Amino acid sequence: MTSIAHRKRRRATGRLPVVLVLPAVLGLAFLLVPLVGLLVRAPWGTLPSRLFSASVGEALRLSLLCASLATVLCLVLGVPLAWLLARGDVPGRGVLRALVTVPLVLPPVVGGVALLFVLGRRGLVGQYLDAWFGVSLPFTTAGVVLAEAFVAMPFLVISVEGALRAADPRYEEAAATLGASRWLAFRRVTLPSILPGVVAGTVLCWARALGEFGATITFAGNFPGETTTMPLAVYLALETDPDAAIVLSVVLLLVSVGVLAALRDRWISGPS
Amino acid sequence: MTSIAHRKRRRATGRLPVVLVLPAVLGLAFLLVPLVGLLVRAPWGTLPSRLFSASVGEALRLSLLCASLATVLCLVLGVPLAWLLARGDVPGRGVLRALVTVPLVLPPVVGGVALLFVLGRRGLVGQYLDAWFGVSLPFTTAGVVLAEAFVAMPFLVISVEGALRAADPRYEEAAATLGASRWLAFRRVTLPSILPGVVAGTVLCWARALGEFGATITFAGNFPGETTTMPLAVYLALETDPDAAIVLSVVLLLVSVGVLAALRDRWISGPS
Amino acid sequence: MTLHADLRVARGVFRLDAELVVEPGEVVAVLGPNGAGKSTALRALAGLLPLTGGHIRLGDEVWDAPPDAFRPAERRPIGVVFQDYLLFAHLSALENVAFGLRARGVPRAVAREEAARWLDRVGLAAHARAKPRTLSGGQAQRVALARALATEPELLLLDEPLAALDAATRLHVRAELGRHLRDYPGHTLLVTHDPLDAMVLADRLVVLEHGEVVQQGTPTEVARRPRTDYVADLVGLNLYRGTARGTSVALDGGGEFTVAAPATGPVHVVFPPTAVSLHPDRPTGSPRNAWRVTVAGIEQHAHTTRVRLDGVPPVLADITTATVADLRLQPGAGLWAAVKATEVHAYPS
Amino acid sequence: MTLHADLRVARGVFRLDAELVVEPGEVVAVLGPNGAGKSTALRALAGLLPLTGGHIRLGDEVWDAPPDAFRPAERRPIGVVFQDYLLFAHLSALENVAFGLRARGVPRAVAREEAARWLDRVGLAAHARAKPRTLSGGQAQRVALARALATEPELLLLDEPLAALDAATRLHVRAELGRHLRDYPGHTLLVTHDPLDAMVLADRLVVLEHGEVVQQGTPTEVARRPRTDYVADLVGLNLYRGTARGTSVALDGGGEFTVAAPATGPVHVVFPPTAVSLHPDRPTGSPRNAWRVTVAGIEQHAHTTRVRLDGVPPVLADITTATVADLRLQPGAGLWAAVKATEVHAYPS
Amino acid sequence: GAAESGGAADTTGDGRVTVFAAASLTEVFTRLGEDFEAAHPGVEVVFNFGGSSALAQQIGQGAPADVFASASPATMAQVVDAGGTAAEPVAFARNRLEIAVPAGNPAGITGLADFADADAKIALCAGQVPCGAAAKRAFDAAGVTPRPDTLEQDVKAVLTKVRLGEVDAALVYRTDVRSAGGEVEGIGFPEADLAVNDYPIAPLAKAGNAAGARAFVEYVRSDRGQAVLAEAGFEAP
Ligand SMILES: Nc1ncnc2c1ncn2[C@@H]1O[C@H](COP(=O)(O)OP(=O)(O)OP(=O)(O)O)[C@@H](O)[C@H]1O
Ligand SMILES: Nc1ncnc2c1ncn2[C@@H]1O[C@H](COP(=O)(O)OP(=O)(O)OP(=O)(O)O)[C@@H](O)[C@H]1O
Ligand SMILES: [Mg+2]
Ligand SMILES: [Mg+2]
Repeated sequence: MTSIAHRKRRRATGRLPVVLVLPAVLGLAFLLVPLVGLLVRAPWGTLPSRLFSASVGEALRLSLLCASLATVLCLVLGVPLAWLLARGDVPGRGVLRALVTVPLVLPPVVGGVALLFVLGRRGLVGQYLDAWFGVSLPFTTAGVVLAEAFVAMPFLVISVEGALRAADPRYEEAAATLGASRWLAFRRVTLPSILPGVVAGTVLCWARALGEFGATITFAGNFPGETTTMPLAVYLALETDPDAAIVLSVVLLLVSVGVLAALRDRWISGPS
Repeated sequence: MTSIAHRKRRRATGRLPVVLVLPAVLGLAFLLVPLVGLLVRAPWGTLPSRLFSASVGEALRLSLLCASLATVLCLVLGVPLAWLLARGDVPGRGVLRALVTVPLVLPPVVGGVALLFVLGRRGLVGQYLDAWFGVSLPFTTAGVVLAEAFVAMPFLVISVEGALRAADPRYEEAAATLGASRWLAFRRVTLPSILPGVVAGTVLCWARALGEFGATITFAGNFPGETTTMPLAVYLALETDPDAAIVLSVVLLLVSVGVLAALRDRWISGPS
Repeated sequence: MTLHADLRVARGVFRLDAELVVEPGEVVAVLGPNGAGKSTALRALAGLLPLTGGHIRLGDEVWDAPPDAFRPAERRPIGVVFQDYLLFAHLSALENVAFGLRARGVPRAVAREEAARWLDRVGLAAHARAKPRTLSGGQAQRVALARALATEPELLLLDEPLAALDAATRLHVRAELGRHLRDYPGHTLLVTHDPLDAMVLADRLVVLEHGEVVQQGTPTEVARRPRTDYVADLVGLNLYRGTARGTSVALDGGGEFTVAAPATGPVHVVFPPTAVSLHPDRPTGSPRNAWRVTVAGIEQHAHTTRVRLDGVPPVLADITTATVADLRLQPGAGLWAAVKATEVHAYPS
Repeated sequence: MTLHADLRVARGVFRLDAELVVEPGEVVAVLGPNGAGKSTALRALAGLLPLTGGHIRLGDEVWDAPPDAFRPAERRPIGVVFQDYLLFAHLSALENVAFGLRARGVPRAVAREEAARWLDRVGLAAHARAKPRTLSGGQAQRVALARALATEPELLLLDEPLAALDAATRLHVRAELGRHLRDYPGHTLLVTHDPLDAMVLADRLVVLEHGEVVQQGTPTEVARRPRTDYVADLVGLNLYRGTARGTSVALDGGGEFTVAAPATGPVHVVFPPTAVSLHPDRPTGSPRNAWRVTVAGIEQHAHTTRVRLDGVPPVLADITTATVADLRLQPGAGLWAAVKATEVHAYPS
Repeated sequence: GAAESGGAADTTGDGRVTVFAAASLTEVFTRLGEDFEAAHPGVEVVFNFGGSSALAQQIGQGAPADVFASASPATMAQVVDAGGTAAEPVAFARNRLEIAVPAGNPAGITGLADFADADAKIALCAGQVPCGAAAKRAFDAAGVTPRPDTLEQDVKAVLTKVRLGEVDAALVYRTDVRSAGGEVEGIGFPEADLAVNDYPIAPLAKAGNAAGARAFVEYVRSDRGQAVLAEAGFEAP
């Protein structure tokens, strides 16, 4: 314990290169000063009353729930996809890899429209879902999860794929010689070694899902308690009461920053 | 050459684990089927005429330019920031790291408002920029670049930081024993070894910047040839002519997928 | 179930073209200079480098036969010690060793118990819970060895498994490994730069140079008739099996040796040909071991002359060319061979 | 500019507490069993592991003196060969070797030329453009050695730099390294498990066990008066400097040896104490080297007796206890020592 | 009275009316919905507020909507063309443009003519959205060629820029000026009569609750409904 603390202190005395620190600090400022602007302009006086309204709580709860569910969905589908793109011998990998970025580039509203085309009641797939199973996804909480997952999954896939490519494949080989199937090797050897990359991807994915607006409102609509997540609430608030919109955004921020700060280091370092 | 081709063929015969391939294919389908929906519904007949209008070309050019400039800005500021977060002995790193995700969670329109608070004509910083240098960022192409960079930078920072954390720090130590300053070691040893992570982050960043809408229109406004990027054009087209919006989106997609497919593998493998 | 391998692989400009046959229970040592293709051969056998020609067969199972058959590494019953260990960084030493057993479906508790036993055998019981990064080089290598042995595979591929060990530990681990390999029904390939490892542990030597087999045979054969100076230098050892009782060892083939360190039970007795001195008459003085021999053959190598001597036991002696002249050596001549007891090493076999 | 180091570091439960002094131009070999703390000591000296106590000073420059002073690795004039090489995977062998020079501001072309020269010295000119992953184990280790040497640092830290080399290459690289170190004005610390490396290359030995220095001194001193059986086993070598002319070597301290392999110029002459036989009278037969000695001391070790003998040259002999009785050895007794020429190795020094 | 509302409840099936309404109607429709629910016990009004065109898309894709209230006749026309409405749309409100300037009118804007001034920062709605189309009519009538710095995607975005002082003048709806309180000053102009925008409403063909849909449309057009709309600054059609 003492030795680690000691080491930290000593290391800090090493000069950090200005050529790295200067842009880093600039970058940090660039990301954080607008936040400061927001905080400065936020109507602090009326904040508590606005905050503790039932609809804000509901929207916040829904946001966290949907973003987390969407992240789980993305992890379940996206990590294997990243693995396939990084390690599998798939023909046309380069194009596939680029195609995976599609939902990133697509303006989210158009993404929502595309989802409607496919999963809407009259969509390519949705009409059968409706006819055969009576399942209709748009305008439901499940729809929110789907829309968020659609928009956020590329972040996970691309981060994890990048991490996989940087990982040394010889450890997987070593696992194979020990009789581990590719799945076991992936689970027990590869995944732990790229954990930081997976965590980074998960953070991006969750945050993107949490902030998702365009695809959600288009595909899932805006029904309070069912599909009105915080960003949608912010959007409506902007229409009527811009101050309230800022307050809602700040709430969203604080909650997400809190969640991330609490979870992330624990995740990465893992149980010792 | 032949040996590599041969090897590929042989490897492909190894069984891929179903438990990975199945979700991977599902994930791929989830991301691509909506695209198919879009393509199926696109008004192919009128496409060429819509496509070759001057304004589409202008918007596309502006989009690519601004997204690329924003990505460069993100790389210059974001990579050092990632390094600081991953390797620097900064107090409160956990919170800083979470704060960096703020622009991710912030609904983009609010992000744009926050930028206006800071860099607008009457903003915290902007009023001095205006008074002292006569520089006004809103409603300019530079404003578009800034807005896109603000929204896209977290993607880069978090991906690169994840890659840095997964990288083996002993190689940096080896570089240090050879007399390399931390900057040199970073540039010549660390960066090349995390290149896949940086590329992944860059791709995310560029794609996000390319698709960015809310912050851009809020901070930089919408003026053809100056600040109207493709997503803005798409959004406005949605108002009057949804078919045109789909065509524009498809154009944006094809161009970005083309650019990424062409660049990415070259980037990662690098000159042999 | 014999292992037949005709390994043809290309790596960059390097070409490996080597034939290997390993019988069940046999230990084959692969020797050769840096870059000779030893690790490449092991990778091919492990299924980490598909052949471009030739084949690998264990009994009637085809492991690799381009262009059709290829069995991936995880479906070959192998155990590999990699030259750079490749321990899993996030798993403890114990978990590393237990990994192979777990992958083969052994229940967690059993696997961990077995792994603990293996760690104990390589002298690392105290480091079972350490992560690989906190192990010293020699400790890490022993974990790698234990990991490969723990699954009791049909084919063991050991790439310089003792290179990082200190002298005392090496002795201990070599003996432990030797004990294990003696009763082991599988096939073993052992890459090493240490002729002693090879002579003590292996039933047969294969010498690779530039990707090709330049000589192979039992240690005694190779030592008796080295094809090149390189091989002569490398495998210059007299090696016998015998049974020790205190400082005296009765050889299986007849004859007896006095050794410095007392031992009991079956042992290998080893000393280099350079340790053998030749005398026209029974020598006086410190050498404890002296016996009558007759010259069976004389071979001139770069700077020394290797003399094959018949007797009980037969023995090789390296002497200078001047001595050959002095003693007027010629086939059939009778002499006394002498070896100091302190030069004779007995390793439990 | 002497290097004074009092290394106190904790790593987990392991504690290193060792004092080291290295004079300019001196080569100190650090010996010790696995996990003794050799690599830990090197890391501390390199600035990769800050001390928790003690200090490191080179001349009057303070490198580490907790809690105040700490000079990071990149500002210490050092060269390190890591036990696991740590070659930069994306750079070619040549670029790896040139890295240190480039970091010190040497122009690109000059650095590459110098690097090429170093690669040539370690016998890897043909692999200059290879990426580390395509190098064999022994080749990679030589690149690591060349990389550390190329910057001509004031403190060289070599962690088992020859462990992965085959016998012939080892001989060549050891000679090359020896040549380099002889004229080298800096300080060198060499970790090794091979006593021969230590005896041939080092001016002084430091033996570490459990993180503490158990013995140190010149190779001859340590070999003459080993404090423990471990040390006795480890450093049991007779070592002389001399000048070779053909197969005859005139020792600097008087005396002469016949060797098998002809050489010219300054050499180290090495043979183990076990190779020395003792005779009441001048021996006949193959041993080429025989000279008069008197017993200076007798030390009993585990299974052998080490006899210190005065004469020209003085020599150590390991013999069995039975022989001691037979020859009725006691201090002051006169004897003949004999060593076969083929047992005597001469290494260019 | 009670009987009337009971009858309404009977005809509204499951008692739930889903209204897709333009985002600019959020505040006023929320109030109207509460009033409607009070007047029709057992009926629940559910709103989906969003951009008019997005709502039209959703309706086209089979969204479960009973009523569509659009901010522009053009988007309503898309739904009508696709056969999505159950009855002819009717205009229930109209909105009139005003010049909006930041509090204190720092650039001294007085009329539409100032919009041709290159030095003034001007924000307008894009031509594709209703307020942009209305603005174009106003400028055409005034014979002024505006020199805008930005063509915003909706009127709220324009308003934001005025509030923050990013622009010196803009054309927005009167309702918007009113909702911004003291931060924005409105300046009327004579051509505003031409620059009005109608809000159409219609029950939908696929409505699950056709009776409820009709009842809600009626309610919006009733005196009570019109009063609420007028209070928010809308004009009667
Ligand atoms: N991936 C590769 N691409 C190209 N060449 C390679 C590759 N791997 C190894 N080689 C070359 O093949 C030759 C044989 O390498 P290998 O590792 O089999 O040698 P080795 O016998 O194990 O040597 P060592 O004793 O040094 O470990 C070497 O010359 C090496 O440079
Ligand atoms: N990071 C670490 N954390 C905890 N313990 C460590 C760490 N690194 C090394 N150790 C322990 O410190 C001891 C000394 O390790 P060190 O690597 O210095 O040994 P060494 O003398 O170099 O051995 P070898 O000859 O095997 O290389 C070992 O017992 C090792 O397990
Ligand atoms: Mg090898
Ligand atoms: Mg070590």
